[in-house]
Amino acid sequence: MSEEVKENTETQPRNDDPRAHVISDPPPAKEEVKKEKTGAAAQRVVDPDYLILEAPRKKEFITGSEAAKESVRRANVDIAIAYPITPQSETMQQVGYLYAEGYIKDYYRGEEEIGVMSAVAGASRAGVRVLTATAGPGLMRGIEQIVSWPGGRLPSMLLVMCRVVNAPLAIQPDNIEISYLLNAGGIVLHGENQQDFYDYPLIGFMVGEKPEVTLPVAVAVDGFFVTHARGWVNMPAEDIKLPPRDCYHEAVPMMDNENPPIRISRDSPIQKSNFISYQMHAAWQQEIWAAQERAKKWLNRWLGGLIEVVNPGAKTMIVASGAAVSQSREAVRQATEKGLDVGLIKIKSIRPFPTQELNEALEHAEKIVVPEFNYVGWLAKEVKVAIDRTDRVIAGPRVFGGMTMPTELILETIAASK
Amino acid sequence: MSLKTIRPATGFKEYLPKEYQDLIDDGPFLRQRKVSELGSFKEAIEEHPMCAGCAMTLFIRLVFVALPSLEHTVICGTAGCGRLAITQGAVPFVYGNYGDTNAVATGLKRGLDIRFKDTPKDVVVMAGDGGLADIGFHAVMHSWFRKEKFTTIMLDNEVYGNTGGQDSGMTQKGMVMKMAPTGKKFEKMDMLGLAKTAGVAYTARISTTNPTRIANTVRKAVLIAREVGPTFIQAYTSCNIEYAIPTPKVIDDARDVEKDRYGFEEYYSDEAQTYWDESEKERKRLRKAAKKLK
Amino acid sequence: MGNEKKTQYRVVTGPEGILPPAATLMGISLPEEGEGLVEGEIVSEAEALEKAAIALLTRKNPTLFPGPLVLWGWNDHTDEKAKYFFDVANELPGIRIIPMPDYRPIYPKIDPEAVINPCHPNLTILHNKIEACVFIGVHCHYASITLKIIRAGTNCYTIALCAEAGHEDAMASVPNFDIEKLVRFRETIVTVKKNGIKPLYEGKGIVPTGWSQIASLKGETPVKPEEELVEAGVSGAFLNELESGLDDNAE
Amino acid sequence: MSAGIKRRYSVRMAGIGGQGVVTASHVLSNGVILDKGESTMVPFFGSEKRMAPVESYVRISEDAIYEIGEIIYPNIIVIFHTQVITHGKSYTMPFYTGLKENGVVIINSATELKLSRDEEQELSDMSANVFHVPASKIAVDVAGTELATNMAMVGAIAAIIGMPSASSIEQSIKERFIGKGIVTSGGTAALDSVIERKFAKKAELVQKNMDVANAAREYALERKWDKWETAPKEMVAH
Repeated sequence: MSEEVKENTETQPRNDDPRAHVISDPPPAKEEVKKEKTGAAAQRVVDPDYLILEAPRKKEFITGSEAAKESVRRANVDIAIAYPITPQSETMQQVGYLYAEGYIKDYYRGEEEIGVMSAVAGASRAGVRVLTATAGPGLMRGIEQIVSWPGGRLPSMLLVMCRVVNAPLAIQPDNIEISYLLNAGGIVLHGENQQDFYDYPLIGFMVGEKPEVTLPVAVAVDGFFVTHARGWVNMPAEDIKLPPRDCYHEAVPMMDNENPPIRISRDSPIQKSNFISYQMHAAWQQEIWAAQERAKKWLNRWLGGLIEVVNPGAKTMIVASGAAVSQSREAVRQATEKGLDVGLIKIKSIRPFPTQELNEALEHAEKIVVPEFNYVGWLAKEVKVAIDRTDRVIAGPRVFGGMTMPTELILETIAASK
Repeated sequence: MSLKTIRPATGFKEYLPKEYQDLIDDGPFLRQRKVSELGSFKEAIEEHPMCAGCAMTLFIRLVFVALPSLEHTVICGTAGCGRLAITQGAVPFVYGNYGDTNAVATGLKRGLDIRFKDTPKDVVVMAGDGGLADIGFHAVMHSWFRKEKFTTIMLDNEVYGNTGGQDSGMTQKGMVMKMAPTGKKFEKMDMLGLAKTAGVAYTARISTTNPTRIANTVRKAVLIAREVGPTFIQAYTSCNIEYAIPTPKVIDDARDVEKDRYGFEEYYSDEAQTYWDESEKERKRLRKAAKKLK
Repeated sequence: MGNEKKTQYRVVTGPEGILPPAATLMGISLPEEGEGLVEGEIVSEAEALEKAAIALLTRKNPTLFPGPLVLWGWNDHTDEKAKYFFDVANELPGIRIIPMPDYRPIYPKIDPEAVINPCHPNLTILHNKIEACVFIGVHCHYASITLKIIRAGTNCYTIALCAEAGHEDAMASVPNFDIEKLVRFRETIVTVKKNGIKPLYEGKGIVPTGWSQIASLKGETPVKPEEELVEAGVSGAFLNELESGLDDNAE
Repeated sequence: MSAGIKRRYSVRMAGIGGQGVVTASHVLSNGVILDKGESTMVPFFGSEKRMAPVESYVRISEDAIYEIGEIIYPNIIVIFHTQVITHGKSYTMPFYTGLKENGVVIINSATELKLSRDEEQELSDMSANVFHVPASKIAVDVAGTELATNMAMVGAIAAIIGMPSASSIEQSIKERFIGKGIVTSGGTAALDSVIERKFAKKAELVQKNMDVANAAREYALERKWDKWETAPKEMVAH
């Protein structure tokens, strides 16, 4: 229930327009341009609705890493903390260039992922907008910190470029690591392609920083397929950016000694002292998952729904997320050409999970095929828990360890299930 | 603006419990308190669950007196006894994950510097020997090598007190501890040496014997960290429970240990030395000027 | 789970049991500007304010719980807001004001007449037998936790006047609660009384609570009452003996 | 209660740090085991400092115990120190929270403790049996130290629920202070040494503790407190 605050210029980066939250400015006047501002200084803060939904866009053919860079360029990020790991490294390098160009206020390479994810927690507590990225083993190394972010109510952005995590060590795409994020409590979006890798981080920042949400957001894509391959990405101009983080309108106080209470110890451990403390920890956890539920409203607004449905009403529905969606789109096209009645549901938001949307979209379905790029089939499990008549679910096909998924494999599965 | 966070909004003061009213009227915020004033003003730290006669508690109280600008300080800690007291201090306290203090402090300090360009914000890590020398070691060393501008204070009780008496890297060789059943096999870690190697601007080794010296050292460390670079204080704060030190003898023990192997020792980098000498001169000049005015 | 149809969950006074669900996850959604929440249902702001007013006027030991964001004057806005807060209080006969000055786990035990604390808010509710309360100026995270614990173990009617999006776990809640809404709330209380809701308590305004508050409001310096030792002899002996006992523990 | 049904008791002990609440629960629980009964105990430390609330839980049964964890709904509540009630030095407030119908409250107090009208009412509503045992006084009289209060409480509890036997409690006390070291916290270990130093020999310490436990047992039996489950209330002296 945080209080309304008068604009605190000290907490607003100088070059930001204080009116930004409410309106999207007209293009800069001529004399302004003459000043030859560079980097963030040359950008205007605009309303998120404008930047995400309304601003005119141009198509470019770029890699996923470049798409992420362009997203970050417009995200008004304060600090980015990097640590190399394939296939993520390119992205944080690109973000480093943004820092050099003046789009980000601070940037450094951390010691390793535990240190990086801890520093992200520190920066978020300071009230700034913070970003990092990792992959596979890096995520595993940082996971102790990552699962503590939601409980700390720490808005932040974690980009995840999925790769093999288990021995034998490999760098190939395989999104099993997302299954480790499912129970952390944070928001998890799974992007299909370069376009999603541009859009989702911007949306994620805005959703995670809503007072009733106040949660970290992870945007995952399947490594290499997305990060290193080029695709068409529709983007608005470079000269606009999101409003800065409005840290005094969040669910918890900032650790800046500028907002009350002074005796915050906001993160003080719930000590084993009595039931009531247990009750507090229990209520604390409930609140995290409740906050996730509240995020749906905003995800619907900016993500255009937690799911996308192709061929609604088809008897056979494919349910997929990430790169498996692209393969499934092709499968649907070929199936339709063959006169088969096949549809597709793309799950954009894994946390919060679109339970209701899925049930409505699958009401009519007789068969539900869930293709995945991992061995354990975490998405199939999620789907089975979410819907009824689970005998309709065919939990596959699956590839893993870096294999790609031939469209034929999906078509065969559909055929075999007849 | 900060002081406003300890000023009740109009009309609310009377409704606050006495300890908060005292903090407002007679707390450590309005001016720098001296150790000699202890007992004559409301300390930042409230009643806490530390054991009676705990040297660490005394040290922590002195840190709260010493901090040069309480209203602009944030403290980072980790698991261990110390946080039981620090949690009750009237300063924002970040209780992170195990041994993450110096990485969290890095992000926190950099974040605060972005938001508060004209107001220096002091970040102080205060954690135990286990938290800093063992599980948090990598983060500590890297924050030093990166020259992060905050102070690290090690509450060195040479044992994992909160978990019931296991040996840490800072435990002396040969000590029989809960996880060194036949005695600890290696020497106490030389964190001060490592700090110098890593380029820490100011380091000090100190025992809990001389309150004024403790306060001065802490103040110096925080001020140097603000202007020059990382600073480190390694303080002997015995655990009278796990080392079975009689409560009235805790300070005697601190003195013995000080004589024996924990003597007061300071080190300045050249840059830190120059900064400190000049700021001392400046303070003297100001004091003189103040006298003249009177 | 699944698409099993849930019967509409209602957020009503407890005790609901050890661990009530988060209202949000039972399908309760937040009100928009101009709306309010009453027992989990979206209603007009006016109706929410009226229900809140009636609860505060007619239930036992009504109490206002100002949180850190309103009771510390950290910006001019809070000073301004304070006045309107007390205007509301003065319209509520027999109202108490018990602050939530911070969120730390207070050691060794809170004084339930002096403060409320999110680690165990039910102690304050139970000790003072509070059956209607208002939370205002508490950070949303701590407010939600507090509201759940109170619904779990007490029969208190909780009202969350939230400067942000509102609270599903309160029996009554209004979002974006700024000064204008404080004024409207006061007006609502006055109207409700005019329209014949008879206040449970007589007189006007605030009843001091707790030794510190009572003294302070009289303009005296609060002095903590000596904790008289029950069965002085024995208990006294116990304490002393234990202290001296432990003090020579290594000998 | 019919012979067919096995007896099961859930005991919640509340006291303040340093009183030996946890030690008492060890002795009681272990005594039941020695009696060939079933028992489990859960120590529950409050904040680390002395004089802070401490709770400990003991399950006692004539057959297998499946439940684990803290006891939220006890049928026996033991108050080691009146401050638990009078100064709210308790994590479960009011102190009888969760007490089952026709349960027992044992309070360490030489005189009948004055409870608030509400407390009286709620206790009688749940037809609770409230017994006041002067445990600290017995400890001082018999052992010369109030640190044996916990043993007096053990004696009283055992008398009231009819188990464990006096001899098993004596054996249990032996094991606690001499044989089979039970893992204790640093603070408890320190306390032990204080207690030990109060007596010439450990044997003496053990004997005194036994005497205290037995004295309290007698005190309870004299007043027919062991009949609380069967006899009409008026027959059981409170």
